[in-house]
Amino acid sequence: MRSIDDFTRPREFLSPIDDYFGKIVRQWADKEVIPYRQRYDEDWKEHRLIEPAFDKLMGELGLQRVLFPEDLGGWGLGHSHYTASASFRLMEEVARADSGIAVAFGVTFWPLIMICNEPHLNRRLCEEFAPLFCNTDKAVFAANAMTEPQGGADIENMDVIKGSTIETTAVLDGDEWIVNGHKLWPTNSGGVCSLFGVVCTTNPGSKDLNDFAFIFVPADKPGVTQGGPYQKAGMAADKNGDVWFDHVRVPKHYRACGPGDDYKYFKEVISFGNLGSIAFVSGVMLNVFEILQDYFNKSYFQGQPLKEHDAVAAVLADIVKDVEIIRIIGNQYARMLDRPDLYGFRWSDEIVAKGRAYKYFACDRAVENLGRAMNLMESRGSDRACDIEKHWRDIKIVQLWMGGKQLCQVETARWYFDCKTL
Amino acid sequence: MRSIDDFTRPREFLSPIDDYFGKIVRQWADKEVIPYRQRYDEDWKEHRLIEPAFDKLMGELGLQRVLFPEDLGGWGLGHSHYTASASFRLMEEVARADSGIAVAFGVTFWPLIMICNEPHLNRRLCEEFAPLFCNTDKAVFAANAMTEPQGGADIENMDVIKGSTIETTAVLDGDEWIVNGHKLWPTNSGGVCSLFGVVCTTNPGSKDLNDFAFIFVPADKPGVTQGGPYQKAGMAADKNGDVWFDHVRVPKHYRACGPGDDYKYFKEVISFGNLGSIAFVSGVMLNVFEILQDYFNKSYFQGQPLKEHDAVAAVLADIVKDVEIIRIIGNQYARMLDRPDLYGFRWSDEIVAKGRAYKYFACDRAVENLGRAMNLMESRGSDRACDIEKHWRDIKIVQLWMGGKQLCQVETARWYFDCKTL
Amino acid sequence: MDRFNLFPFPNDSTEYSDLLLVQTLHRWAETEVFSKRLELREDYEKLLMPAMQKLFVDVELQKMIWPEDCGGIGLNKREVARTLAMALEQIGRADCGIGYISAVTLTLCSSFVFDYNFKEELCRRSAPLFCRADHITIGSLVLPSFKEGDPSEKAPVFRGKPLPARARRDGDKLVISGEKMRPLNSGCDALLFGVLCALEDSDEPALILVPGDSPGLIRGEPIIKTGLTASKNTDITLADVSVPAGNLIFHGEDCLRRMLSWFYLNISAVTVGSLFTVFEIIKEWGDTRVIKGKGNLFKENPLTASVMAEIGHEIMLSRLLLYQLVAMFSRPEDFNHREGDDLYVPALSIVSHITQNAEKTINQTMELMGSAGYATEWNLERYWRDLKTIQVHLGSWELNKMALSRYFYESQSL
Amino acid sequence: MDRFNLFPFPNDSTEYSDLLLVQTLHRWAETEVFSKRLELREDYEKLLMPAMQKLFVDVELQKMIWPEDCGGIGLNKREVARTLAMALEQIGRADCGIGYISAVTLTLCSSFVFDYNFKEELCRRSAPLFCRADHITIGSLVLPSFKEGDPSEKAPVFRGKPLPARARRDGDKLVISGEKMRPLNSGCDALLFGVLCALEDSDEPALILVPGDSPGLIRGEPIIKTGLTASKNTDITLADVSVPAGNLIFHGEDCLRRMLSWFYLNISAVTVGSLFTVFEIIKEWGDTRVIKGKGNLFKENPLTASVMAEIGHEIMLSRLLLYQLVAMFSRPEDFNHREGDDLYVPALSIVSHITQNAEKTINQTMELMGSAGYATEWNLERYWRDLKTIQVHLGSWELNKMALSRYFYESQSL
Repeated sequence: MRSIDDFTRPREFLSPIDDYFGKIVRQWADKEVIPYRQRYDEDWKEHRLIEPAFDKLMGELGLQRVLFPEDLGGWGLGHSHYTASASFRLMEEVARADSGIAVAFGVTFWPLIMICNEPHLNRRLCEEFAPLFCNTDKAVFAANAMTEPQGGADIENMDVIKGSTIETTAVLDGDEWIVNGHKLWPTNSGGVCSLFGVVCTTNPGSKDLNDFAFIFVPADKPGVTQGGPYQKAGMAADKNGDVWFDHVRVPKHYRACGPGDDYKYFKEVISFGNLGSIAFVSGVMLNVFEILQDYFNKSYFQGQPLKEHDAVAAVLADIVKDVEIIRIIGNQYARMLDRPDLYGFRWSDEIVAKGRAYKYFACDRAVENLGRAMNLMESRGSDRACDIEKHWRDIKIVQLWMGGKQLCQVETARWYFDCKTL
Repeated sequence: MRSIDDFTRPREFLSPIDDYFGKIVRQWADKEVIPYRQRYDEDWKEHRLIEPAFDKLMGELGLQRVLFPEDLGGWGLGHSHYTASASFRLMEEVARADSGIAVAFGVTFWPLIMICNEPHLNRRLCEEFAPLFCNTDKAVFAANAMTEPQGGADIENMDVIKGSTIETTAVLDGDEWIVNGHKLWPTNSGGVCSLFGVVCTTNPGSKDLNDFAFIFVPADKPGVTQGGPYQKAGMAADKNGDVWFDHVRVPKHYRACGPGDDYKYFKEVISFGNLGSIAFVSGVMLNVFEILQDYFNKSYFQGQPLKEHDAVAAVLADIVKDVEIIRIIGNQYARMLDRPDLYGFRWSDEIVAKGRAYKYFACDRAVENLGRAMNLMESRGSDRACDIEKHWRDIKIVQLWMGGKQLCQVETARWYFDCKTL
Repeated sequence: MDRFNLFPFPNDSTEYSDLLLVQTLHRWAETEVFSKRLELREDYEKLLMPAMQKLFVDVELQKMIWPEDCGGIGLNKREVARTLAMALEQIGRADCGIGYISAVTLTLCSSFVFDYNFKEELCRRSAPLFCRADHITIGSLVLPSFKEGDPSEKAPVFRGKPLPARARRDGDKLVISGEKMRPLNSGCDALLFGVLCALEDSDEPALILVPGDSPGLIRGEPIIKTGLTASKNTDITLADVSVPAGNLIFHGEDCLRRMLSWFYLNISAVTVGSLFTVFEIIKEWGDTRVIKGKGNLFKENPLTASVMAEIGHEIMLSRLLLYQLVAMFSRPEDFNHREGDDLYVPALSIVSHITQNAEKTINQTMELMGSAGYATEWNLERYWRDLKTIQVHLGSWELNKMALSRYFYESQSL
Repeated sequence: MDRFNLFPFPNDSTEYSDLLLVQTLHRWAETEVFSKRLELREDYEKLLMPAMQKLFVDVELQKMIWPEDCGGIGLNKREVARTLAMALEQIGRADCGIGYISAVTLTLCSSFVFDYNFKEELCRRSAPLFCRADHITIGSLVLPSFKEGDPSEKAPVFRGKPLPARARRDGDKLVISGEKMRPLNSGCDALLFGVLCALEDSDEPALILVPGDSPGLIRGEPIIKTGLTASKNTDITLADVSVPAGNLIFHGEDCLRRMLSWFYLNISAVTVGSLFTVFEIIKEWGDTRVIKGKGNLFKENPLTASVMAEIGHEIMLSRLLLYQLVAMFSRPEDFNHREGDDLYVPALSIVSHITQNAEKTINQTMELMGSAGYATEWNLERYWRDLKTIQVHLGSWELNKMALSRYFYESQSL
């Protein structure tokens, strides 16, 4: 019988840690998450069931440390040549169990990319924040505070908007930034965040890229308020809420990379966001394959396992075909991020645009396939007990975030067709 | 402005001859085909316009020789570690100009795979057939005679049918095979074929894999009759007709690999058929991109180039996104064929099934995208002068051949879900 | 605002009473559902049951299709198709789950109350539960569905799927047994089940009415599912449950097809009605949300407008198809049916189209709304979950298509 | 066999004369088109023109919608929608190109013959061409379409696209000029063109009737296109062509929308009719082809049957939608239209659905038939090319959707 490892990956590319960490995470998934995940939805507010799984993965297994330099207690992934490839595998394995956990885990690295990755490693900030993540066996969460009430994903539509709609401000007062603003929906907010990376402007309304600022704000600073989590269609493990910054003071050097570079490297954050999204989709779809394999072997129609019905088998083929392709594309994109010498900078418009294209492809296919899989399973498709509707709800969220499909289309068209006004 | 070379390829993988031959073929395409292709349809029977393009490509540039060993006048691609990767690029460049030519060109190698590729190189037959292709500056065509009037692609549905429906027979008479049967639709038939690879059985009705035979039949042997070409929706450069074998005698050693091995390595032929199909799709879609880029820059709507209309741009994005993905998948598959050490034998069920999955994905996307592109171009979409309807007609043929979508689905499901009866 | 007028439909046969009913249901939706939803979310006890009580009892939905001489409103003829559709649109608009339960309950009752299979004795005996009760009476159906393991040895198979239960005659009683059957809805609180059984030595399915309080009927623990909170479902087991022989509603495929046709009509209407709410949500979003900086309304951006257009387009077509189906029910003589054809195939075709396009349409709506699409408080995502759940309960498209092939191509073996 | 009965449609208002017409057209299709197709393929001179001559003149199609006192058959009222649909189904079934030309010709005539915009003088003047002629009279339309280069300086723009021609008044004449305009059909042999013009200082489009033999009307070389062989098309140029002022058919968007609504109805019918032939082809294939060895009929394999089912399903739904549109035309008072709404939006919605699904449906049919799908001799691929060509002539879905958004969401700027 086939297993999820039969889906193609580019075998020339696998990172040195791929196999080792893949196995560890898979064990964690099978033991700590999959047996309990059917009860996660009702745990969306309290995280009584979910928190231990986080602690195990991020704290005890230590995976929240991977980006930091080795001498600071990390594993040095940020300056390796396989950051993206290794991340893809990790995210995929986590998402196979629960993409909500995968998001919360992955997003913890999101602001850290700004300071942990070569060539823009910010040693001083690494030193300052590494202990928070490396000296604990509890899960510690970071968040990117981007979206604002007005305009939604406009902030991510960087090429046209150029940060001009950002209403969260940072004003320099001596050696300190004073941050003011209201963000909503960040993954890992809703009360769980320890460290925010805040997208803000030093000059509201400006399209000068030097005014775009990415500033770290520890969540325990006076003036930071996190609202409770919103209730949403899925991904109970990922808490999202409002965050208010009310005259929050942080040291001047908490700005990640400085004028111009904040904007530039924030695009790298977008690229990794798209890579992560594809990994979540891929991981979920691998688990969907496992579920389908089990279900269609056991269910009988006309005296045969349902998988032997040619028309049903054709839908199953459509689904695994897409899993194959999504996985190959995700791994290819990881490689593109890992080899800027061959493919261009991670923050280049090309790499950003291609990531958007792959991401919306993967999400569209997954949403459609999960819908078809549920339909094929008839009334069982809507049972919590079959775990398929869970993935269906979760993956829809992946499709909608980061500006959703339309922003992906616009950025893809802009790069390939040199559009000016989209 | 972007060019077709901006679409992603795995840069670690490019074959040593990739760049050099890619450029040569592109020049050939731009000079010998694209200026004339709008008149190809009416040339479907005579090939007055088409033949010179073939002669140039296959004879003068010598690309019909590539599979044969160097010492026989070939270029040794059959025993290289980049047969598939190099073929993919060649096929893609030819198909960008005309996928009908690409098919005729590619299929010439199809039977030769059985004797030119490692590890089943058949030196004796190579020596015998190499001069036909290598000692001429005219195009010489070979064909795989597979499909029969009854049952269509059943012959390719090898896992279940196991050759039992083949009605073309080969009977050993001393040192000669006597071949009898009626084939239809082979690419490069309709009068142009010089060398047939004939799929036949040594024991009609048998499911014993040893009875499946692949026998070479030079077209000038007594008893071989090629009917005229059929008229079809597109691909005028590819002639298809009926072929009758009436007590045709060929030497015993014209059987490609022998009992069991004929069946086994014929699956490699299928794998290459799927690789070629994806390359044709990829090449066509690259040209579609060029056409769209031109058209949507020049056409105006509401005072702006039409590409600046957000809804139109979204469709353009959908199309280029798929071109990206098809090209990546095709290159990945090429790599899988080139590196059996990493991915398994080219004739393994896994590689065959995955090729089927990628092929039907690529075709489905292309058919849909060409339909959308035509619709977006409104009445110009149906003009011969815009070249888009040509690709639309041609690509539909790629989708339908080799058993079409349903056989691909069935084989994909069979491998992944271990189905027994499909 | 409801979408009564924006999406055209033929209202030439609409009675004044239909319009009154629509108005009543519209009011019911506002006061009992919409106004309380922000606070109560999907609370079964506090929101949904009270709303259903109002609908079934106070608005008298559960009396609608019963004969007047049984205490009903007397709409027990096929012409009620239009009234049903208009009513279920409004109910579905308010809550898919309530719409779904209404649809199934009406379907079950219609199977022995409507003229195509009027069972007078059973009708008289059952009428008080619907026409004289001050509590709600939920009906449910138990139809064939997949179970794990090869069922061929255990249960008779109808059209490839195992029949959920077996029944045998015992004097003037029918004795039914079946294990862990999943009803379409409300396994926990339905008062009547229509159970499709294998009736002794017969290959043809029989529908038998089983009261929810029958001795030997065992209900399991409530299951958790993705939507339709109003339907509290669970598996039920019938351990030699005995019911009067008169509870045999029908025996044979013809009546089953007729009943399913009505079911498909009802579900089509619930789905179209739910889409009206989806439309209202995206309409408001388009009117108020800005994109690419201040002053640029969402509905004025060509890309978002183009997706929004598809949403309206699909809802319009779905409603037109729904009322084409209504016409086929209420005026079959006006259509060019082949002799002997029932409405099963067109009904299956239309309900499949409508429920599949509803999925696509809500998916697109969510895409446009980003986080608001999946946040509970915007209410969109519940329609998404609910409508998908309804859709999967219709059976898989792949297997349903086999029935279409039998019709169009006279396939024999599917 | 045609598919008159397999695909249901409401025929309550069908007149006996409609049925006779259908029979006549059915016979015409058999004798003039189908029986000669294998030999003559798509021969314009030998097959298509003679068949059109029979249809337009002998069967009197070109007289159909003209008033009786002009020598026509008198079907110049909106109730003709049903007759038109039933006739165009049959013509489309025989040949999409002939169906398409019929549809456009009827649309052009209807724009000044039907009651919504009856132009008595023009009608009387033009009637002989259709009602007294023994040759066929093909009408064509020239509507806005894309041209290369920024047109904003050159031509007035209507809804974003350049109007193809300009017209100015000169005494009791209208003088029209426009370069290299692509008509919808038959640029080479149409006898009448309806040209959408910018009429001096006005933003609103005007349709002007231009006889094909007008001095200054220059026809280009025939273009090659993917389908619709019956329509021999080319670009036309109007170099200060002068026509009587009475040739102004209408001025303003309202009438344009009305005319397009009829066009969409006609095209919907042609498309549905063409799909009947597609169905017949796949039906025969399913009945006779074997798969996976002898004895296994194509239609009995669950996978091929499931694709075949979708083909029937989509054709059935398309026909039901077509006749819903027919009802909206012939009995608008029976629909809940908002005041002031015309049928443009539902007609656009329905024709878009039908033509897009036709593409999908034929694509699927071809997939099932492998090489026979693309071989000319099986005749399927010509319907594929033809229907796609018709579809793209309706304008792009992306831009058409802007009209839907204006209707559903009151978008202002699209």
